[in-house]
Amino acid sequence: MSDKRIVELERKIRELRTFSEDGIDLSAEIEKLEAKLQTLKEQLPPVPAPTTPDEWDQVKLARNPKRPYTLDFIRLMMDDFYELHGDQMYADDAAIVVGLALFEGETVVVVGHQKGRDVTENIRRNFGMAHPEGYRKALRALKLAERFGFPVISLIDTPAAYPGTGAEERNIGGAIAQNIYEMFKLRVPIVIAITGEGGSGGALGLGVGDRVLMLEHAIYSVIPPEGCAAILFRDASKAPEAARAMKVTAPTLLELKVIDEIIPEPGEGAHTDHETTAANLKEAIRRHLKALERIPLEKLLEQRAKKFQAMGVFEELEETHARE
Amino acid sequence: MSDKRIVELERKIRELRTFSEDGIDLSAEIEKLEAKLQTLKEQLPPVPAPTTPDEWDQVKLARNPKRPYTLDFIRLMMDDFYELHGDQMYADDAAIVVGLALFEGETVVVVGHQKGRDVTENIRRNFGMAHPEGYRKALRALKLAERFGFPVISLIDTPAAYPGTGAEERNIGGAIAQNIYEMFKLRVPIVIAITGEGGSGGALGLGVGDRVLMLEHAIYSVIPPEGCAAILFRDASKAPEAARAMKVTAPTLLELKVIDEIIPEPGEGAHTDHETTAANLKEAIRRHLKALERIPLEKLLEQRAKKFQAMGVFEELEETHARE
Amino acid sequence: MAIFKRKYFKLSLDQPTGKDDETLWMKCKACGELVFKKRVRENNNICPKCGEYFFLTAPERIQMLVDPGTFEDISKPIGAADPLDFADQGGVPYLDKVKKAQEETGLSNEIIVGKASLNEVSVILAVMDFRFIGGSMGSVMGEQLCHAMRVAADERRPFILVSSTGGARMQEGILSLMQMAKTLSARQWLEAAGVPFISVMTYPTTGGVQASIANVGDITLAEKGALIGFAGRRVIQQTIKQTLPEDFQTDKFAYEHGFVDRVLKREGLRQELSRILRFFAGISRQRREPMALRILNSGRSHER
Amino acid sequence: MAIFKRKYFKLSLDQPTGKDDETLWMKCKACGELVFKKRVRENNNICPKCGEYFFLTAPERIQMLVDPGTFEDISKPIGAADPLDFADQGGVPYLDKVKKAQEETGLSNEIIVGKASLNEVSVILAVMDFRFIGGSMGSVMGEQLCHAMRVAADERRPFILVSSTGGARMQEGILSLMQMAKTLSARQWLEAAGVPFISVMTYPTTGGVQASIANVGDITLAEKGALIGFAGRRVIQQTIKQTLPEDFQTDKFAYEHGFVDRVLKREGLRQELSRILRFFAGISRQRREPMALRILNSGRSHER
Ligand SMILES: [Zn+2]
Ligand SMILES: [Zn+2]
Repeated sequence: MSDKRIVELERKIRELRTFSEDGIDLSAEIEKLEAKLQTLKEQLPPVPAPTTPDEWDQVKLARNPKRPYTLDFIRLMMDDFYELHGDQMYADDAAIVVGLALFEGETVVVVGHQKGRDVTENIRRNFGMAHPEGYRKALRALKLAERFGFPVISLIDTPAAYPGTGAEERNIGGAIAQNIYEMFKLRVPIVIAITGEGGSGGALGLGVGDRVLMLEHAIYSVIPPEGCAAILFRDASKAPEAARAMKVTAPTLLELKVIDEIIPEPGEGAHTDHETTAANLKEAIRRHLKALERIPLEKLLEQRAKKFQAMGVFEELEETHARE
Repeated sequence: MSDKRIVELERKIRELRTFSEDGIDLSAEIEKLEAKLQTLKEQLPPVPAPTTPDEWDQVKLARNPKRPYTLDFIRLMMDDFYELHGDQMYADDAAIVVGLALFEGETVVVVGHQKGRDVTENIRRNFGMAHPEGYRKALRALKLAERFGFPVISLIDTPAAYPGTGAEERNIGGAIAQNIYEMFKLRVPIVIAITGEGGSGGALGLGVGDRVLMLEHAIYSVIPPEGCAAILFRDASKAPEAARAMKVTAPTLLELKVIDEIIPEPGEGAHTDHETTAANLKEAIRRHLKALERIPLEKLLEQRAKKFQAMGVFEELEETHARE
Repeated sequence: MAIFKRKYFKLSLDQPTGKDDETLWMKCKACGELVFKKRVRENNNICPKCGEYFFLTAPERIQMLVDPGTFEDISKPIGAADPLDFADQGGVPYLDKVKKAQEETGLSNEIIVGKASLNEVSVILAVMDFRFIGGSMGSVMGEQLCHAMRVAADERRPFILVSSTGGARMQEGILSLMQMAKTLSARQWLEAAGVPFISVMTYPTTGGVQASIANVGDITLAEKGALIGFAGRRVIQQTIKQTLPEDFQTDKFAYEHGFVDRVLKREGLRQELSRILRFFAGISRQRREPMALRILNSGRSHER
Repeated sequence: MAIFKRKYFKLSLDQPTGKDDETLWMKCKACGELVFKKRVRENNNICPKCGEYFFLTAPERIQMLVDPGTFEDISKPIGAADPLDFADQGGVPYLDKVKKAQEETGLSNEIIVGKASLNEVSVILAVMDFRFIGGSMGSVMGEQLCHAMRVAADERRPFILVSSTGGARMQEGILSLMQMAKTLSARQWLEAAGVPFISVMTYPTTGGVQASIANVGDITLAEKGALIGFAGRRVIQQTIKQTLPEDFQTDKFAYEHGFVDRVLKREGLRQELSRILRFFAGISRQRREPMALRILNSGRSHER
């Protein structure tokens, strides 16, 4: 944690310097802090061992093509899965799969992104990047769950919603917004699990629920690291730096209360042992569903809203009426 | 009504003859009936004056391009109309208009088909033949009405839903079915008025409500007369005969309880006096809305379902267990 | 004049239906081979040589789907009326047409509704027969469908509809159009009771039925070879003045455009329905009340 | 160390905002003509010569929309934090960037929320300022929007959102993504209270805001010249490796594809909003309870 104190101190010094530029003399204060900073730096072990793994290594792990995908998890966690197709309006989007499943003897509705494992399948699945009709198909499945009181399990693994002309023409933003909104109103328990890449609005479009779980080496980010690098660092190849800056891994997300639990992965990662990974996830989903089913529906919806209402970090400030 | 008795008698005679062919001798019975038929025919006035106008003349009147269209009715009946556009998914279909309106000082939602008055406008409005996105736009407006408790006024004037490839590709049948179903569940009063052509499923897609009114010279049919002629008479030019056979005009529909009230048209028809026509319709809608608003919501929905449950004519038969 | 009173015959699967045809062999119109009729019937009316699907009558369809001996016709004893005094081009009155269809099919009307077991799950089944005036929906079909949905809702049994229809029955004019609304108003009962509705579309499912009850299932299946659409090919071709693509309104078309959950082979249909029903087996002991029921139950006290 | 405690300034439309610029004339970048600045300002920041829309700051937008003297800033006194210790390429820390934006705009944050009268109708208004780090949505904007919707629901005043944003604030990482969900969870309050939500999309309304709160209005309007879309042009071009059509993601595009109810000229916006609000004037005396309220009120007693 020394690192953090150093960063903090450095920021304060910078801030004081700005004040100085405004004509206020704070040099004594600054000097004091700089001395403190020096001491802190000297106290640090020469090569500090990172407590959390490197963010970019995690990104690579989360994208490992041998990782279990949604249909793998379904096969390993569910007793039967009956896939449903189509949004009943335009098309069937294979980048999202939805269906009825038997989970521990109970019927659930599963929705999730689906990547392909080879070129042919990836073309069909569009690398797990959904079009609006994928989200609309998912909404149809969510409404089916609601009609019959089936709990929902949502498995998230997408680089992003597809950035293409057709997606824009059919209002991909609107489809995602609609799903997020409807998931807040859905009158059945919802458990989310980020299993691989949780990319941007494309992930969140299936991502509102009563519990949000995350696999140990999964990532979840507001924009893919390459996108962040291209915009903020003006260089898409700086994705590793962007990933580190955005902090896309499970420990940070747990600390920020964006997720509720980290699901451990076996050995080197989920790709080395699909069975154990799925068993770990299954155990957690089972446990959470059991807890959720005891909560009265109105309270459940209230808690779901409150959970997301609490997300965000800002400072409470002192209010003044005049500008200086 | 003598006509009807003759037809009935003729049918019975035909039926008896069939029995005779089956080996049963009913010739005495048949003879008696034939005598009766003869008497009936002689009693008839030589040229019976038709009590209802010719069906085909009505079709022509209903299609008169000078008739008031939905936007004319809105202009003449409402104090303000704010048109809303688009299904938020695919397109804005100008063959259906929807919006908020002030009706007698109260906010209502209006949906309706819109024909064009000249070639340019008809191309834009597709002659009032809607695509799926038109019905989906209407559904959006209906849901808006429900959210705010606004009553709905639906004005029907379409030859049919558009029979084209795009419409089929985007599930026009599904869009119509969805609307009909949702209109049964919509928790606000709905008044329907068939103002011109009520053509097939394209009309019914906006046609479920608590009251169904019909202008005097409007028509309402399961298929456009030309379509019926092409299929049943194998000749589209036999549309007049088909119209007469299907009975598409207001008096028959009132008798069959498909509509609740006929709104009189001035002079030669609505096309000769838009103002009076709209005033007549307005008065009726106002009266019905007033009555509907006094009905508790659950009862309203129950009555709406029962109204349509009662539609249909069939004979109660005696049940036997063995075939003869 | 009791002699004019028509009688209503319920379907029994033990009795032969329709005109009996004594030949033992038939020629497949697809592969041209001579095939043994009994073999064809045992094979779900599929050509044993080339796999061509032959037409299924409603009784054959039911026999194919239900556990032997479990089917009970629950239809209402009603028959078509002719409220419009309708006669077609040849001057043939509507009711004569109905009578002819009854004679040719051995059925009382164009839809059979009944209770049955499907792999030991108790269901309500409604099956249309295309031979009966194109399986078109008039007042009788509308009433039978509503009756079937009422029973399904009351007894909390899954509702399965197998469509085979050209659409609305024009001979009943506007009343046939109204059956679209009537059947959809009844569909609410299923939703309110939390009863699943599986819609199976076969060749053909078009017109007013495709634009109403067949299109609002919780799950929608298409049988291989199905024709699914609202407007007729000919009408569309006349409107757009272009030839239509080969796969237009086919099962593949419906699937690719997202209208149906799956396209199924006929021989797999029974197993597939049985598999789907397993997911709804717990409906009656479900902890959470279905949505619609909750809405229907509420409201009353919330009027102002 | 109270000296580090940042202060929160609420917006007052009577005070000048931002750096004052003393020149009286400006050159229009569209027609190249020299135009008198005061004339431009009086003309809704539209070039009096050619009609080009110049950029509107949030205070300018508010001034343009509300009745003079009626605006009251109701924002919460909160400021951006830097939970991720985020620094961009140049090593500039996030909070420095925020501070710079505050200095340049004279605003405390990227969104202003307040009460005001609009043609004598009392409303809650939320207006984004694109100058403030691209009007991007981070934790502060999310919280201010939820607060505004809470007040709108509690006081049953219509809620008007004017978006001008590039999307999520990447510097807050995942928390900025979560603001999409957070604001949508608050949107329920409006629905439950039967309070109308009018969303106005201006240049630009993209990314995470377009895929959340801006896209769920009861009525959605686009200002002429708006840019509306989820993914950025550049990203799409790189993905599909084709040049995009000229009108891609324009106001016209959004209208033709059915996303927005209308495209409005800036000068007509105030009148149009006022006209829309008339339809909702009776909300509080409506005989029928809004749907959502009824659902929220029910349920409780219907658990098993
Ligand atoms: Zn063959
Ligand atoms: Zn200019």
